Amino acid sequence: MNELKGLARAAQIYLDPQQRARELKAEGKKIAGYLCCYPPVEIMTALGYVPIRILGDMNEPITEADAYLPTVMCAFYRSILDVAMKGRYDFLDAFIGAHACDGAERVSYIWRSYLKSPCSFYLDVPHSNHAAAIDFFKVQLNYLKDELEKTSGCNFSQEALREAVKLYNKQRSLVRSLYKLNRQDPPLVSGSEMLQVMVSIMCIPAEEGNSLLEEVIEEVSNRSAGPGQKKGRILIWGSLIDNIAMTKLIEDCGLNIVIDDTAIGTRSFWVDVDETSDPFEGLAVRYLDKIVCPRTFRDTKGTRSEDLDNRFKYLKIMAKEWNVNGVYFNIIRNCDIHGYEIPEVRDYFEDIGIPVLVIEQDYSTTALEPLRTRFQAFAENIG
Amino acid sequence: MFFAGIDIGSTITKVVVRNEKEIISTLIRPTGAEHRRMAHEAVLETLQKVNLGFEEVDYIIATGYGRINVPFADAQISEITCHMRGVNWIFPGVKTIIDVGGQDCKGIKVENGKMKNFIMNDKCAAGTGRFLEIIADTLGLALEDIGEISLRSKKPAEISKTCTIFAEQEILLRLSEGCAIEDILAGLHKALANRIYTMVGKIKIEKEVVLTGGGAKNQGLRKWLEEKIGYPVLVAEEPLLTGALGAAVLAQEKAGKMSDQDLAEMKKNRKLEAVTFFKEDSTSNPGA
Amino acid sequence: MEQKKKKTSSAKTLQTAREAGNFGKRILASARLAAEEGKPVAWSMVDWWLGGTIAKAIGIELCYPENYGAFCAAVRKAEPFLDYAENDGVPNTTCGYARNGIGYTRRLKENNFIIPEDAPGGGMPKPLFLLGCGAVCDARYKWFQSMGRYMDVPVWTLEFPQTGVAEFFMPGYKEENIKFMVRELRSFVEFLEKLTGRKMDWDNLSERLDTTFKTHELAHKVDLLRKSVPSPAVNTDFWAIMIPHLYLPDDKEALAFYQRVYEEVKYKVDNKIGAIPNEKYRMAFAELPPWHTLGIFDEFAAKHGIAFAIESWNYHAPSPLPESEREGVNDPLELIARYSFHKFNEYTPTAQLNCMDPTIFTAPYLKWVEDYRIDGLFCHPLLSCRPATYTLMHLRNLLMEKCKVPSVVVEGDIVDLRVFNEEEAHVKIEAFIETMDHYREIRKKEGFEW
Amino acid sequence: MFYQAGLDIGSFMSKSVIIEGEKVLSYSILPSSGKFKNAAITVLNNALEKANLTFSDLKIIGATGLGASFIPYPYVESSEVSCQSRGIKFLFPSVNIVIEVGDQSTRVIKVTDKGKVADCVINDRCAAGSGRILQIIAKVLRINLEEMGALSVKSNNPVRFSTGCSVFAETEAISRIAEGARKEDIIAGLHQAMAIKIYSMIQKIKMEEVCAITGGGAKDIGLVKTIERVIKKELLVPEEPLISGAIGAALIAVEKSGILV
Ligand SMILES: Nc1ncnc2c1ncn2[C@@H]1O[C@H](COP(=O)(O)OP(=O)(O)O)[C@@H](O)[C@H]1O
Ligand SMILES: Nc1ncnc2c1ncn2[C@@H]1O[C@H](COP(=O)(O)OP(=O)(O)O)[C@@H](O)[C@H]1O
Ligand code: SF4
Ligand code: SF4
Ligand code: SF4
Repeated sequence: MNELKGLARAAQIYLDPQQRARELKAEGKKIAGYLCCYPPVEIMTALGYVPIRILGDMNEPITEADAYLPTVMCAFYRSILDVAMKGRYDFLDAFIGAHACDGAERVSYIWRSYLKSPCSFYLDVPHSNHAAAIDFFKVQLNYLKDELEKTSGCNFSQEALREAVKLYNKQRSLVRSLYKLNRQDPPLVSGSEMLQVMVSIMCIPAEEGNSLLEEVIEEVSNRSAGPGQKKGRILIWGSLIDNIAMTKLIEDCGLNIVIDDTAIGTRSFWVDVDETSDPFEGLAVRYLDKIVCPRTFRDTKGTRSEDLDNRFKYLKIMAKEWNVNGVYFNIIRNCDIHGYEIPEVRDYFEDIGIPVLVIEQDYSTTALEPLRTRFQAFAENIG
Repeated sequence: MFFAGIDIGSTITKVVVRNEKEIISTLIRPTGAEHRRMAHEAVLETLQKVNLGFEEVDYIIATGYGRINVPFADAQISEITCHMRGVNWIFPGVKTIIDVGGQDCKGIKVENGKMKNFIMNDKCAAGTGRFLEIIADTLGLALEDIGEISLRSKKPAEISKTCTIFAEQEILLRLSEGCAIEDILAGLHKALANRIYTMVGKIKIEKEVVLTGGGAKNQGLRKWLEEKIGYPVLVAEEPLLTGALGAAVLAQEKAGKMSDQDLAEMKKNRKLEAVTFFKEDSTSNPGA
Repeated sequence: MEQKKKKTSSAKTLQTAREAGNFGKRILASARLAAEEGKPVAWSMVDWWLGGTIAKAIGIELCYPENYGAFCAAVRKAEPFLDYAENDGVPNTTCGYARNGIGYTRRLKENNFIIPEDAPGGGMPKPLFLLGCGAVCDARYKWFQSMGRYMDVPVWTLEFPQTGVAEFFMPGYKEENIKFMVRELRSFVEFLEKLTGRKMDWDNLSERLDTTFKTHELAHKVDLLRKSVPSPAVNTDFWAIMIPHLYLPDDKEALAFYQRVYEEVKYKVDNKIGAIPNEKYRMAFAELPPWHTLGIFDEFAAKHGIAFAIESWNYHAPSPLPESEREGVNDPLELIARYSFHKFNEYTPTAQLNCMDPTIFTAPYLKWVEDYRIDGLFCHPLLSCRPATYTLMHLRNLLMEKCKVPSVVVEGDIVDLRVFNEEEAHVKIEAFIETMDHYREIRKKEGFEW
Repeated sequence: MFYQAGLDIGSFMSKSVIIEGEKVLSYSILPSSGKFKNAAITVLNNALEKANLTFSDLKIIGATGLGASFIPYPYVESSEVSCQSRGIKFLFPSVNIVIEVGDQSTRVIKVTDKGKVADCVINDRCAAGSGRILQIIAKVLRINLEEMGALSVKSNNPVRFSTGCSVFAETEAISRIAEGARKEDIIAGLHQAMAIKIYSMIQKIKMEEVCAITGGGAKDIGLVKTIERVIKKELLVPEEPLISGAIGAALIAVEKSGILV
C-alpha cells in the first residue's frame, strides 16, 4: 500500500485528504461525509461507513458557491459548498449535515437541495446541554442510525457500536498523548505537523488513523530536532484552521503553537465517550455536553465568575498545563459563535495575565501575508 | 557606541542613528521603486552626515514593511513594536498611538511602556496615507499642502464614496459642480478621520493620544481626528521617524545584552549589499 | 458621522399603522414603570411566543432588545451603541441589534444601571434575567449571553429545535420535537418560579394564550386580505402594525387594535382602495428591512408604482393552529409548543413538494409569490445578520426556477446605515422594472396564474 | 426615418453615437477628463460632424453615465444597466449575458430577448475588479493601456496578487517590478484576479448560452482571453466596445418618448 510512515505519511495524506476515501470507495466501501465535530463517527463506523470530515480549501478561490450563498457568511462553509459544487465530494454515499452553528445548518440544507447523495441526514443538535436536550439529541442519533442503516447494506448492532466507541476512545487517547508531548519546552511537534496529523486522521478509517498516531508518537518521542524553541508558546482558540499555510505563517513569526482549542484539533478529540449500557446515551452526553464549544449554551448558575469558569475553565487548565504565554484567537470572519465570545474569553485570559491576539481572517491563503506583521508584533510583545 | 534603526516603509524609508543618549543623524527619503534595493545606501548616507563609518555602528535593526530581507540588519522587528517604542521614548505618558502610514493604519495601546493591544487595517486603502497621496495627485496639489488648505473650509463637502479610487472620481465630479477645493479637501479629510477613528476606536482611545506616521504631518487630518476624539492629540516633531527611532532604541537595548565579543563577531558577519528587501511573496505558495 | 440622507421614516398608508408606534413606546414605558415599582423585568428575545407569554403570566414585565435595536436605528441613534460594542471587541460583522444591545448594556453598566438620560425612547431598565432563544439564529442566545457580561444576571436559553424537511416527515419525529419543547418549557417555568419566588398562574397563562390566538388570527386575516389587487396595505404598514402582534399578542389592547386594523384593511379591499396610487408592480420583500431608510419604499411606490404586497416571513403571525393539533391538549405549555412549532413548519409541505430545504425563510415565499401575485422579490442581504441572509441566494434560485419570479439584490443592514447605499438601490430598482416586465410575459407564456 | 443620438458620459470616457433606424452612422469617443459638460458637447459635435449632420437634425437624444446630468441640452436619461443591455442586444441579437467592465464598476447583466434587463450583478462599492485597475497598472508599468492585452497573452507564469484592493495592487505591482517580475506576468496575474472576480459575479445570476463582453475592459484582449479561459466559454466582443452604452441610450430614448420609427 504505502511505505511512508508517521509524519511523512500524514503530510502525504494531508496533501489530498480525500484520496484514501476514494481508494476505499473503489474497493467497495461506503463513505460518509459529515460537517463539524457533532455527528458521531461511531454510528457511521458501526454501520460499515468510513466517516470523513468535510473540509474546505483555503487555496481555492470561492466562485461556484456564490450562486448559492451570500458573501457575508463564514468563508469556511462557503468554501465547503464551493468545493462540493465543484465535485470534490461527489463520491460520498452519505452526507450528514449538522446544526453545529447557523452556518453549518444552512449549508447542510442548501447542500442537499442541490447535491443528492444516496443517503442524507440533517442532525439537529440542540443549543444547550439541558437534560431534555440531551434526551432529544439521543433520539436524533437514533434517527441518524435508522437513516444510515437503510443504505448501509448491513444491520445495526449494539455490539458493533460499542466496538466503535472503544476504537474512537483509543484514538482520542492517542491524540491526547500526542498533544502531551508538547508540554515540554521546546515542544516536540510543530503546529503544522500536528494539523497535518489531525486532518489525516479525520479522513481515513479509525484503525489506520490509530496506527498513524502510534507511528507519529513514536517518531516524535525520539526526535532530537523538533520545531525548536521560539519566542512564544501559544494556544490557539477559535474557529478552525485546516490549512498549514496558516500555522506555518504563525510559526515563521516566532511562535510555537503548543496546544489548541479549535474544531480541527483538540475540540474533536479531547473527551471520551462513556461506555454506557445504552451506547446512544454515552454518545449523546459526550457530543452534546462533554464537547466544550461556544455553540452550546451552558446555563448560568450562580455568579458571573462561576459562569465564566463553567464555560472556560478548561482553557485555563490547558494554558497552565501547556505553559503558554500567549493566546491567538483565530476567528474566521463572520463566525458569530466565536465572534460574540471574543470579549469574554479575552478578558478571561487577560485576567490570568496571558495576552491575547485577535485576528478575524478571511479563510484564503492569498489574504494571509498581511497578517505577518501582526503575528510578529505579538511574538515580540510576549517573547 | 552607535545604534541604527532603519524603517523601510511602503512609501518612505527612514533612518535614525543614535549614540547612548541622543539621536545624532536621520534620513528620510521615498521608498519608490528605484530605491528598493538601496537600503544600504540610505544607511551609509545617514552615517556620512556625521562622519561615521559603517563598522562603527554596533547594532542595526530593520523595521517597516520592507524589513524582512535587509541583509545587514542584526535583527528585524515589526513596525508595530518599533513605533510603540519610538513614540513612548518621546512621550512617556502615551496610552494610545494612531499611526497613519502609507499602506496601513494602526492603533496601538500602550501601558507602562508595554504594548497592550493593537489593531491594524491594511485590506483597504481607504483609511491610509495612500488615500491622501492620491487625492493630492488628483487635485494637482502638493501632499504637504492639502491638510492646510482643508482647514480653510467652512463647509466641508459631503463625500459619499469610501473607496479611494472612487473618491478620486467624486472629487472630479464635485469640482465640475463648482465646489471649492478647500471644501472638497475638508470633506475628504473628515471622511478619512472618521474611518481611522472608527477603526482605532475598537481598542478604546485613551489619553494621551499620539498621532504618528506620515499622516501626522497632515494638519487637516489631525484637526478632524481631534474633533472626533474630543481632545488634542500629540505629534512628534518629526512623526515620520518614530518607527526608525524605536528600532534604534531597541538596537541599544539588544546590544546592551550582548558581550563585546559577541557584538564584534556579529558585526563581522554583516553583509552590506544591495538586495531587494521586498519579499512579501514568501507564503504565496502555501499548502505545499 | 453626519448623515445627509433624505427622508428616513416612511409615510404609512394605514391610519392604524400610524398609531401602532405607541405600542413600542408602551413596552419600554411599562418596563420602566415596573422597574421603578420594584417589579421584576426581563429582557427577552423574540421567541415566537414561547417564553415571553409564560414570563408575563408569572408577573414579569418584558422588553425586547431586538425591538430596541430597530427603534434606535429608526431614529438613527444606533451608531454610538454599535461603536461602543465594537469597542469592547465584538466584531462589526455580528448582528446589528446585538451590537446595539451590547453597546447599550455597556453604557447602562457604566452608568451604574441608571438609564442614561439620552437613551433613545427612554431606554430599557436593568433586567432580573435575560431570556434568549434558540430559534432561527445563534445570535439569539450568544448575544444574550454576551449581555450577561455586563450585568451579572442569569441567562436562560429556550430551546427551539430546527428540523430538516425530510426529517420532519419521519415517523414520530414531529412528536419528539414537541415533547422536547414541552419539557424545555417546563424547566423554564421551574427556573422562573425559583428566581421570582412566585408560583405560575396557569389560568392567567391560558387566558393570555387565548388572547394571543385571537390577535394572531386577526393578523393572519389581514395578511390574507392583502392578497387583493390593488394592495390595501404595504410593507411599511406591516412593519408598524407587527409590533403588537409580535411582542404583545396576549394583550387585550393589541387585540382591540387588530380588530381596527382588520376593519380598515377590509374596508379598503371592499372598496378597491389601493395603498399606493397607481399600483403597477407587486413585490415581496425578504427579509429584514433597513429600519433607518424606510422612506425609500415610498419613493419606489411614487416613482415606479411598486407595491410591496408581502414581506418578512419571520415577522408574520402563522395561520391558526389546526383543530387536529389542539384536540385533547390541555396543558398550556404543550399548546404553546405546538403553536410555535407550527409557525416554523406550516410551510414544510410546500418545501417537500419542491424537493428543497429549508422551510424557514424560503418555503413561504414559494407560496406567497403565487398567492400575492408577486412580480419580483426584493432581497436585502444584511451585512450583520447572516441568519436571514444565508438563504437569500438559494431563495432567488428557487423562485426563478420554480415560479419564474425574478429578484433584485440590494445589500444593506438593519441597523448599520453606514453600509446602505440608497443611490445603488434606486439604480437597481430602475433596471429591475424591465426585468419584472420580462418575466410577466414569460409566466404568461408558461401558463402561470399571474 | 430620423436621426437619434446617444451619449454615454462615463467617468473616464465620453462616448456618442448617431443612429438612423437600424444603422449606426457615426460615433466619437473622448476622455471625460473630469470636465463632463465640455466632453458632452465636444463628443456629440464630433459625431455629428462625422455623420455630416448638425444639432438641429437630431430628433432625440438619449443619455446615460455618471456625468449625464452635466449635458446642457434636453435629453432622455436611462440607467447604465438598461443601456448596456439594449445596446449589446442591438449589436449581438443572440446574446444572453453581458459582462461590462467599465471604469468604476463591473457589471454582469442578464439580457432578455428584447434586450431588457433580466437580472444583474453590480460591483460598484469597491474598485477592486473594476476597469480602473487596468489604467493604474498600465501607468505603473509605463506602458499604454492598448498594449496590455498583447503582453498578457504572452505570459506563462502569472503573478499571484495577494490583495483585492486596487490601490494596493498598484503597490504590489511596484514591488514585483523591483523583484524583477516580468511585465507580462504581472498583467496576466491581474487579469487572472479580475477574471475570477467576474466569474463569481456571473455565478450569482447563473451562466447562460451566449455571453458578450463590453465596456473599456473589453478592449483588453488579455482580459477577454483570461475570462474566456476561466468561464470556459467564448465571448462576443463588439468592434468598438466603448459605445454599446451610448447606442442603448439612443434606442431607449426613442422607446420612452414613444416616437414611431
Ligand atoms: N509632508 C507630508 N505632509 C502630509 N502627509 C505626508 C507628508 N509626508 C508623508 N505624508 C503621508 O505619509 C504617508 C507615508 O507615511 P509613512 O509613515 O512613512 O508610511 P510607510 O511607513 O508605510 O512608508 C504618505 O502616504 C503620505 O500620505
Ligand atoms: N484600449 C484599451 N485597452 C484596455 N483597456 C481599456 C482601453 N480603453 C479603455 N480601457 C479601460 O476601460 C475603462 C473605461 O471604460 P468605460 O466603459 O469607458 O467606463 P466608463 O463608462 O465608466 O467611463 C478604463 O478604466 C480602462 O481601464
Ligand atoms: S467558524 Fe463559525 S460559522 Fe464556521 S463552523 Fe465555526 S462556528 Fe460555524
Ligand atoms: S435573525 Fe438576524 S437580526 Fe435577528 S437576532 Fe438573529 S442575527 Fe440578529
Ligand atoms: S474600496 Fe477602494 S481602496 Fe478600498 S479595497 Fe476597494 S479598491 Fe481598495
